[in-house]
Amino acid sequence: MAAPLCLFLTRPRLVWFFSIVASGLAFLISCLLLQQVMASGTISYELGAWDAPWGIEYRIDQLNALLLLIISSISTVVLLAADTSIRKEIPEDRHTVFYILYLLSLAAMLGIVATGDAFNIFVFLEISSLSAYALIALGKDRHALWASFQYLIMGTIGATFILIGIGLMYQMTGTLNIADLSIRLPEVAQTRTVFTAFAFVIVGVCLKLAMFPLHLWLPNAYAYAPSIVTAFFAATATKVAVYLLIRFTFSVFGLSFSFTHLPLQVVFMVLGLVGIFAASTAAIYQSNIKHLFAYSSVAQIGYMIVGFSLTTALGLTATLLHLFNHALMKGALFLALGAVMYRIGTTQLRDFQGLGRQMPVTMAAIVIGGLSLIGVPLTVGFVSKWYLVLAVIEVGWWPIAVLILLGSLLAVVYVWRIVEVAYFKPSLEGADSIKEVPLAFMIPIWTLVLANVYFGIDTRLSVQVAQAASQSLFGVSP
Amino acid sequence: MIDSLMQVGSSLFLLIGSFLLLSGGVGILRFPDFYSRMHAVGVTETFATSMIIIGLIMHNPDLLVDVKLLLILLMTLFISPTAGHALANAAMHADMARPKNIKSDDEVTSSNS
Amino acid sequence: MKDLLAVVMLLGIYSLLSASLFVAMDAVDVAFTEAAVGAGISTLLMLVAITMTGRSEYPERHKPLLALAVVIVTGSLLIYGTLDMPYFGSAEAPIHQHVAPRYINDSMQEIGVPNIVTSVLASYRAFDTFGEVVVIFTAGIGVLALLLVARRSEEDEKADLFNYSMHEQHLILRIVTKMLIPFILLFAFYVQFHGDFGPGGGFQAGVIFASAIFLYVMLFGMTTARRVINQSFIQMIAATGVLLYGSVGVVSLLSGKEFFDYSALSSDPVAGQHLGILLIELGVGLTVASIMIIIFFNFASRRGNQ
Amino acid sequence: MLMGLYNYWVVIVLMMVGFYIVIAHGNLVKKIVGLSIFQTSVFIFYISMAMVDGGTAPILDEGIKQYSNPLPHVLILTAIVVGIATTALGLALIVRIKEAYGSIEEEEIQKKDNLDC
Amino acid sequence: MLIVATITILVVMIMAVTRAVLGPTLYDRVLAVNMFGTKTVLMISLLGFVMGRPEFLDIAIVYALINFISVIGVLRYSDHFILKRSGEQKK
Repeated sequence: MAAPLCLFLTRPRLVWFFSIVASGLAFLISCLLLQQVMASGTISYELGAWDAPWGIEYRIDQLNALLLLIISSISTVVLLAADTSIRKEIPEDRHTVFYILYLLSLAAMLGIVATGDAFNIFVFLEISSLSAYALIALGKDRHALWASFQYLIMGTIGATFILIGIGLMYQMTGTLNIADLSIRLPEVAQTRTVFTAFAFVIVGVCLKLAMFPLHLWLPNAYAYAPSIVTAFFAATATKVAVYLLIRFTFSVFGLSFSFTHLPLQVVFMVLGLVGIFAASTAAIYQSNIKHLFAYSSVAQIGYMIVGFSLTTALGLTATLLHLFNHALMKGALFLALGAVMYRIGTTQLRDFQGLGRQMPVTMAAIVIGGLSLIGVPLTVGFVSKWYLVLAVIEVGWWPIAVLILLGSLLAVVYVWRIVEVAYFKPSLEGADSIKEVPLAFMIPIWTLVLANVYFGIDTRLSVQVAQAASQSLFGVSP
Repeated sequence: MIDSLMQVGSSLFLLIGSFLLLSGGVGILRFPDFYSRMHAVGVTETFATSMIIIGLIMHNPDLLVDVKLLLILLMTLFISPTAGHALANAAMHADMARPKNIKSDDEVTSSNS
Repeated sequence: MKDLLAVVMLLGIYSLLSASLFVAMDAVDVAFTEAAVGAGISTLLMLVAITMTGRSEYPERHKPLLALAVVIVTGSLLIYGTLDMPYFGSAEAPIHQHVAPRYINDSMQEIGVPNIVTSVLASYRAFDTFGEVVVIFTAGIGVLALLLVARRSEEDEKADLFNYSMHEQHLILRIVTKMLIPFILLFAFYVQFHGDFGPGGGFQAGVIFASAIFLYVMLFGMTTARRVINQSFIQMIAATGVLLYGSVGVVSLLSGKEFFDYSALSSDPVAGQHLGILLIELGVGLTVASIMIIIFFNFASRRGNQ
Repeated sequence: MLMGLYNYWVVIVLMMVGFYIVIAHGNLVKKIVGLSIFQTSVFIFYISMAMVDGGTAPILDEGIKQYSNPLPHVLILTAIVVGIATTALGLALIVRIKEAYGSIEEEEIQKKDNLDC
Repeated sequence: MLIVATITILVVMIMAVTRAVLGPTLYDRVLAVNMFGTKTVLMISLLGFVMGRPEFLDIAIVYALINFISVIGVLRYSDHFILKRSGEQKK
């Protein structure tokens, strides 16, 4: 399904149109898939008609379907704005290349999520990272190059770690298929080799995930990439990594192995919390808004990790919800930043002075996105944080619930900084010429913002899917 | 009869080849400067390779394999002298560009930076 | 060692050595690829890159202790992990028991290709290989995105002059190379189509083909090479290769079978497999050769323009 | 036991050498070199898993019973391609970095980077 | 006999690597690498015979080719350094 998408040739303007069609198609397919999976359970599709452990299969359950939906929808919406933004930020002769890379990376992410084969995951992971490096390096100034190089080094180390882990697993079980692995691993679960394999896979995934101590590449990479790329990656790339983390710990290794043999629960909990606080604090001190939101992404990943480390169905539901919601918020925020970039050419905080008056609609979008980050009721951020706190309380860890709320207070601080500058400072001189952004920007931004609000009020769909997914995960590995 | 003769011949060729190789190896390790090292390798390499490959051909009755071995032999005969020539040529030009002897890499890097 | 050029050469030796190791451990196909890629292509690319960046290096290292600690921890974790592994070469290890026997025992009837690596690569795990082609395609496009330069004819002329003087020096080299290149190209085709029976296949053939072109570029200069091979044409070929691979899958999809089910290509399933593998290997070969050429051209012309 | 696992340990030492180069060296080209050593060692690791005593290369022929495992070979073929792709892209980035910063030493670049901000 | 030859080649390879590490000039290294390459070609051919499946000589051919190409590559791109440096000296 994802595969035929990346087949296309070269022609500048047409490519944009084509990309939207391809991405939209993927979106439609994933909607249908989600519906089907919700109705009838796991779908498996064997590529090349070879049975699963011998051939490669696509295996889609509720979790995958949810992720597919997130990725393809965000990508479609972001692409709508791409044409306008790209013309400002990337030289003319690179446009075609940009879209090719974008589509490759989209196809690779869908591939990672859909495939049911451990080695196939590695291959797709590499496609998506390679295109990510190139896309980030397309950014305007020379920082983009350096950021991209750092990402390349970290990313490749991560991928190689995953490769080692997969190799060790294969060594002990003789199979690469995920479903098959989960059946065969418990037999050898006591061996030290499997323990090592687990450690390597987790560390590798966490490098990709930018979990707290390994997050150093992320802020720069996000801050200097072209705005469209940032919007796309912030909303999807880390989500894919979270998916891998969930997939490996729950489906492949099994719950009992992952959490009883190791102090993983505590480790993840502590790292998640420290991540929330450190990154939020760092965000407060940033002068570039892209940096600010990038650090806030690291913090949000911390929330997901906390939910994940609870190892209860409710905790996982909260994580998945946050996954979905965070994709919406960050997509909207970075896209809005892209719009600002389009008009004033920078995202430094001091240049935001008085922008609330010049670009009221865009700034309103940023404010709503920010409120959502904080977790104000009626936005999606509230829903996921609510579930997270519920999950924590269910386990009975009161202090942690308090800490999570404190983390939200930090978010209030950094969002307030933007609001203060944009609305309560006088405009810069010569700022009168700044106008609102074109409609091509407005529509995608507000689609995402409205989605933010909609899913904040009407939580049935997202909660239902997330619950089904987490229950199926716990059902698979009792 | 022929068979055992071939075996003996093959062993002989292999032995000669090995000896030549070894002498070339000692040459590259022990000779004092670049050109004499080059000489040691250049002379022994082509000859030793031919010897060993001829030995292998005699060792093996399969035709396809023999043809491939011959190909390898032919290529070595072409490539080794050419590479050697190119190398010596480049070294000489470098020598002429700088009137002293060829500098060691450490000096090169220090003068470069 | 402070000289990067020496470092790169030693890396070349390292990869030759590891390729010999692969032969010793029976992985002929892998050895083939590693020799062509590790020792050939990547060494060359690094060389070109170094000529652009300078070959000296600062000797200082930062945070060596921290790095050492990380490395030792990782290493000892790995060694700890090996303690429960099956012994080296033991036939009872799980990996030889579960999935692999099917490939070894049945692939002859199911696919009809003696080289098991080829049949696994191109049929059982065709999707992985598709991913591989896409990876290399991505890398090509990425390099294009990073290094694409508009051509300047004046610079080209200067380069021409430079090349001309090079040629005068290297008369013997040029003649031998001219004799070798057709042979290399022929050999690439042999590898391409012999991949079913012996080591080799599309990827290796593509690399060998590309390396013949590299040789030409190095000795006869970019400009001459551009006259023979035009960049947008090569890009078309690269895309065609990927498309060919994909369309094999789509054809089987359209005829009601699963993606990459080659038995759809012919009435006889085994013949279909054969045809499918042939087409796919061709696609791989085309893509790899052209992408390698693209990458190298972009590096080389970037260098010319500096 | 020691004899049964020695090859893995050698490979691990190689891997760690590569890994150390990646982390500890400031020169970007050298980082890429380290990365490629790291990856090549992982390849050796996989291939040594596939080895069977008394087996031969997995190309079917009459009269041969024992083959080594073909699957890791396939995986490593793919991984080699991934490796060269990463190397090529990394080098391209280095070339651009050199043009933009005038240096390929990590510390200098970091210094210039901080100056700009 | 095959084994003896293989072992000899291994010894010579070690010598070549030593030279490549020691240097001291660039050309010594290229020479050592080139020699190492041809020895690898021989070794692969020999190994094929030792293991009893000599059909895999294709690999040896590839090695020979690659070896040649990389030597040319090193020389071609080291020329670049030399020319640049002599140009600087003239200034």
